[in-house]
Amino acid sequence: MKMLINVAETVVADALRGMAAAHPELTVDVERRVIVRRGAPYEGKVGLVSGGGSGHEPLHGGFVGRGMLDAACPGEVFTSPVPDQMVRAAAAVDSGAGVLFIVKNYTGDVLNFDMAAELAEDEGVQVAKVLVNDDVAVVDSLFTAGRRGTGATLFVEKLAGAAADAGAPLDRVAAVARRVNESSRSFGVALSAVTTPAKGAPTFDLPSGELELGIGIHGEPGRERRAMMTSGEIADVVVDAVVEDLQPDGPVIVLVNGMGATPLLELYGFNAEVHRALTERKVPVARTLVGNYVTSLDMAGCSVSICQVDEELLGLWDAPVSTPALRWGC
Amino acid sequence: MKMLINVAETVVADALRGMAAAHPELTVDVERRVIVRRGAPYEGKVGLVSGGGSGHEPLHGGFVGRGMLDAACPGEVFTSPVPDQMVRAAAAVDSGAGVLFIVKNYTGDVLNFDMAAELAEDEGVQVAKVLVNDDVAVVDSLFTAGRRGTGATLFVEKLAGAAADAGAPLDRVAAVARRVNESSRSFGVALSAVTTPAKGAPTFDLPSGELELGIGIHGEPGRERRAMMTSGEIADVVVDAVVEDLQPDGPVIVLVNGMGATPLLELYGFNAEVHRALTERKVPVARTLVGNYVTSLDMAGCSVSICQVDEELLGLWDAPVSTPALRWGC
Amino acid sequence: MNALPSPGSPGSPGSAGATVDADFVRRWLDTATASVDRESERLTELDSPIGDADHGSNMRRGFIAARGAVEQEPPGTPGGVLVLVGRTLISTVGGASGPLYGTLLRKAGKELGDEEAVGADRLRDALRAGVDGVAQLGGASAGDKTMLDALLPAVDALTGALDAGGSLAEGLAAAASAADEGAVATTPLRARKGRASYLGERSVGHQDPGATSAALLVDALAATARDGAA
Amino acid sequence: MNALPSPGSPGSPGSAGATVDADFVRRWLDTATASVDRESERLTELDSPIGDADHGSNMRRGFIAARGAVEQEPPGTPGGVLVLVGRTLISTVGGASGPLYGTLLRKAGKELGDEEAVGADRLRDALRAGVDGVAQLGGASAGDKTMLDALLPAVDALTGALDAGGSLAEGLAAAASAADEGAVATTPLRARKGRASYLGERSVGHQDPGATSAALLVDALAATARDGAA
Ligand SMILES: Nc1ncnc2c1ncn2[C@@H]1O[C@H](COP(=O)(O)OP(=O)(O)O)[C@@H](O)[C@H]1O
Ligand SMILES: Nc1ncnc2c1ncn2[C@@H]1O[C@H](COP(=O)(O)OP(=O)(O)O)[C@@H](O)[C@H]1O
Ligand SMILES: [Mg+2]
Ligand SMILES: [Mg+2]
Ligand SMILES: [Mg+2]
Ligand SMILES: [Mg+2]
Repeated sequence: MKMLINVAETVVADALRGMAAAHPELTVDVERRVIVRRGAPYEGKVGLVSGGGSGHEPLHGGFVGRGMLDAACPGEVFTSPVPDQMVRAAAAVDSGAGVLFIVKNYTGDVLNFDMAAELAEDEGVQVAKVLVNDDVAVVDSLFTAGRRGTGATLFVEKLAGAAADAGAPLDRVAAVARRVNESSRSFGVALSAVTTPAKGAPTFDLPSGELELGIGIHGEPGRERRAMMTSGEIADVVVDAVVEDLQPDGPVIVLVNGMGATPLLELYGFNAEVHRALTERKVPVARTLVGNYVTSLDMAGCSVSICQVDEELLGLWDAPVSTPALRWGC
Repeated sequence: MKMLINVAETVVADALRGMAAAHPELTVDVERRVIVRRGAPYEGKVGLVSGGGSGHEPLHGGFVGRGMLDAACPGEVFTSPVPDQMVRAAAAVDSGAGVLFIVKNYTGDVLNFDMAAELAEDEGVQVAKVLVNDDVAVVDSLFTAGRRGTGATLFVEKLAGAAADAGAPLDRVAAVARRVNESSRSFGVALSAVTTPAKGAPTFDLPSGELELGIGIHGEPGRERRAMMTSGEIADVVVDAVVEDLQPDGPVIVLVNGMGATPLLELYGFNAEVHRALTERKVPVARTLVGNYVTSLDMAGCSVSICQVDEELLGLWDAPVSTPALRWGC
Repeated sequence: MNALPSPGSPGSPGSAGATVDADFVRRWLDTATASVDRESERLTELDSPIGDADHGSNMRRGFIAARGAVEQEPPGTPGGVLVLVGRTLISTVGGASGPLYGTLLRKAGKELGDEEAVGADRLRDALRAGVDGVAQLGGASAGDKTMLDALLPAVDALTGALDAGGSLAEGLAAAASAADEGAVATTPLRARKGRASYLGERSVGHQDPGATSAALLVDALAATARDGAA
Repeated sequence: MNALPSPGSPGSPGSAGATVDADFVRRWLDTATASVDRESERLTELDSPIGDADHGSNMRRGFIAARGAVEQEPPGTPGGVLVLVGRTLISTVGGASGPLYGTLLRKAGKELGDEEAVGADRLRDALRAGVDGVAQLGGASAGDKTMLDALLPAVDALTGALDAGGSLAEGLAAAASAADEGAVATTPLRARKGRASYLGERSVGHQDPGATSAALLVDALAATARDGAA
């Protein structure tokens, strides 16, 4: 498998150098792997820190900036970052108003952020944590590590970021983040497996004519393999999964997310089917975002995330945001 | 080859329905295949119209909005649109100040836009045309159809769009567009071939361990096939190609563009190498844009475009733009 | 130059005087559409190594639309049908082939004006006018590895056959052979126009898709005359 | 429970009284690092069908860093080395295995305090403390298809062997066999923790990568004792 890389070992460091070169509005510590919004800490503002394995770009580094994250900690590809990174990020963005850790629910992320929270609190930083676990493909039971954090991470980072930007205190920002997570569900579909630089070959075999339903964002196989379907049929399956689980009784924001290698032309076509499917299920759509936001390297496929919103959340969504990958209103 | 589509025949129409659903700020005529900025025509403003085959998204539809295009005409996948679309678009955006057609230099695009210009002028619309032909991989001689229009299309649409937004008259907007094109060069590299919905299989064979240098954006093979190289080596080849041809003696804007299936992680890493290569060749970089902007469906690979800028062009680059795919300053 | 059998002379069916009317052109359109439909994948296949893999679907879309347009409001003259087909191709194909084939047929139709039925010589004039239009619009010459490499020999062969006293069917049969040969002969050529020209030397060794579709269209013309003459 | 051969009793080399000092732990680290390096691809391979294909590179990165850290400033006690290795794993591995293995070794090292050299029983105590730490941090139990399925049997086997009067080398050899068996025995299990749990039934039929790497670490311990005893 060919990749546009130097060697597998330097992929993350190289990308950080490239981010630094492209984004003077960010402070990128390539050595220590922390991306910080220039000017941080902002007086009186709660600091938002997230992070996770690399390979999901633009998540999280592409969401650092006004109205979203203050810092991001990229781990190795598909490997959660280490506590040192989060401790450093927390120190860099804490203005005294405290820091919120936004953690996708994976054993590795949870354990590392937990350790970091302890260490940061030892250093006098007030830390709150919110867990994102929106993936309905995973049965949330005692017999699993719980639902994965996927597309809804964007919702949580955007809406909590807007709350922090508006001056909300830590407990309030954390409460918004939790509410957003509780109001969100996602489901993903893969048309191809993913190839990590370290492995250099697809993580699983997906024969032509088949797709994987209920995939995560780390090249894990899904819950079920099926014969290939049309975009409309896939939309029905995916929308059913999220709507049946969330049971929204009001308008939603919908994210039609590409996994990385699916052309935007196809994603927009899929969005048409997602809108149709939501309309048929009487779910009104307040806002739509289509694009590659929470990706899985070179995987072909898509995921749909919905977040039920009230006036407050919709206002936070529409609030100005200025990051490399999400920008409006400013 | 699996695709997230219904049937090949409806791919473009489906995508337009999806764009309409996602972007209330655009008026999308799905039937007639014209995407128009809501509110157009804008009193006294020159109208900018572009278009081309589909499969290069977000180009051009994703660049319709304030400070960029007023309308876009998407053709079938990799097939230039028909004159009827451009005539309709011109009529929709002409405020009386005239319309600029931004045409990528392909026989099909040139012939169809030429016919459209004649027809639109018959209908009383003043039309100017600018040809984008930035691809240094093609020898510009009597023995070719001339250089292809690729990544620099983004520069032309952005900078001419800003000039029009600032109220410049048609001849001035056209002059800016021509100057931007003359100041720009691009070169692309493919790590994989592309699969069109109509064909359903890769357009050419690219064995593992090899890459294509000097590719276009339509799945055409490149000028030369070489053994796979590192990201740093590729950057040297690509930067040499554009710098030797343009011979810039001042700062440039650089676009590090993904062809569609190359992960952003790799693109950013490549950007680091492009910056290194430009710095070694003493070319100062004024602005950098990294992402999938002028794509070729599911092709893996990248292209680099540079545009030499003076104060005026840099000001136009920094001017507000608000489109689905490019947005800043507003 | 001076065709001996005068146009319109009451010869046997199938002589140079055989009439080409609106119905003839419609039958040609049916045959051509069926042929383009059948060969669509092959045309796209040919457009893959040296193009962008759309020629087959382009032609198919255009001819199906043209047939629909003609069926909906069938013009009464051969020129009228040709102009309508040309216009429809321009409005539905896109790409390089849309304006070029559109021009070929529009110019050919215009040459015939509102004549109700014409003989072989006028058909030749029309084709010559159409092919000139293609050359002018696209700026290509013989040997550039384009549709002209099938079209130019076809018109020349038709002219030669008629000059030698051949019938319409004979002339078009000669034209079809010449077009087929011309299409095949594009293989060793290096492209100088259109997308294939980007490939330079690498365009050598592939048959041009446009020349191939042009040959299909001329073949359909020959078949129409042959079937009409049978 | 009450090991008969008292710790530190001057037995033959290789008896339960054989001492585990800083040098012993350093030699273990060398062996473990070499083994993890050698098996890195296999670990990643095992992490592909039921994980995210990074376990081998995670372990490799961590152990190479740990070895570097220990070489740079070698602690003087076995506990000191273990704590440093554990801390380095936490700071360099990430993922689930980083904090878990880091905790395993940190807790084991802390159990040894600043003792300069310990016998087999204290090593067993240390391992037990480490494994308890893993269970507490990760919340997994035996049979959940995790590294614990190699670690728990290993500590039990070591305990049993020592209780039966075995030497350090014998005890660790028993531990290694038990770890290896435990790792293999994860194959039919359905994962209830970590990434593999997302797969539900589809996790059955694959050996757990973390159990496999845990067995490598215990194997290295046995090899260190064996080589030292030889
Ligand atoms: N300048 C030209 N003159 C004549 N024919 C041309 C010219 N450029 C291209 N063609 C013909 O058009 C064919 C390609 O048509 P098509 O694939 O439908 O359009 P596109 O190249 O825009 O994708 C070529 O094979 C060639 O025969
Ligand atoms: N909760 C847990 N308790 C114990 N071990 C666990 C737990 N979760 C995961 N593991 C172990 O970690 C291994 C995976 O490690 P690794 O691949 O490095 O991390 P990640 O799963 O974050 O990619 C699994 O094979 C399993 O043995
Ligand atoms: Mg991992
Ligand atoms: Mg085309
Ligand atoms: Mg073509
Ligand atoms: Mg893993």
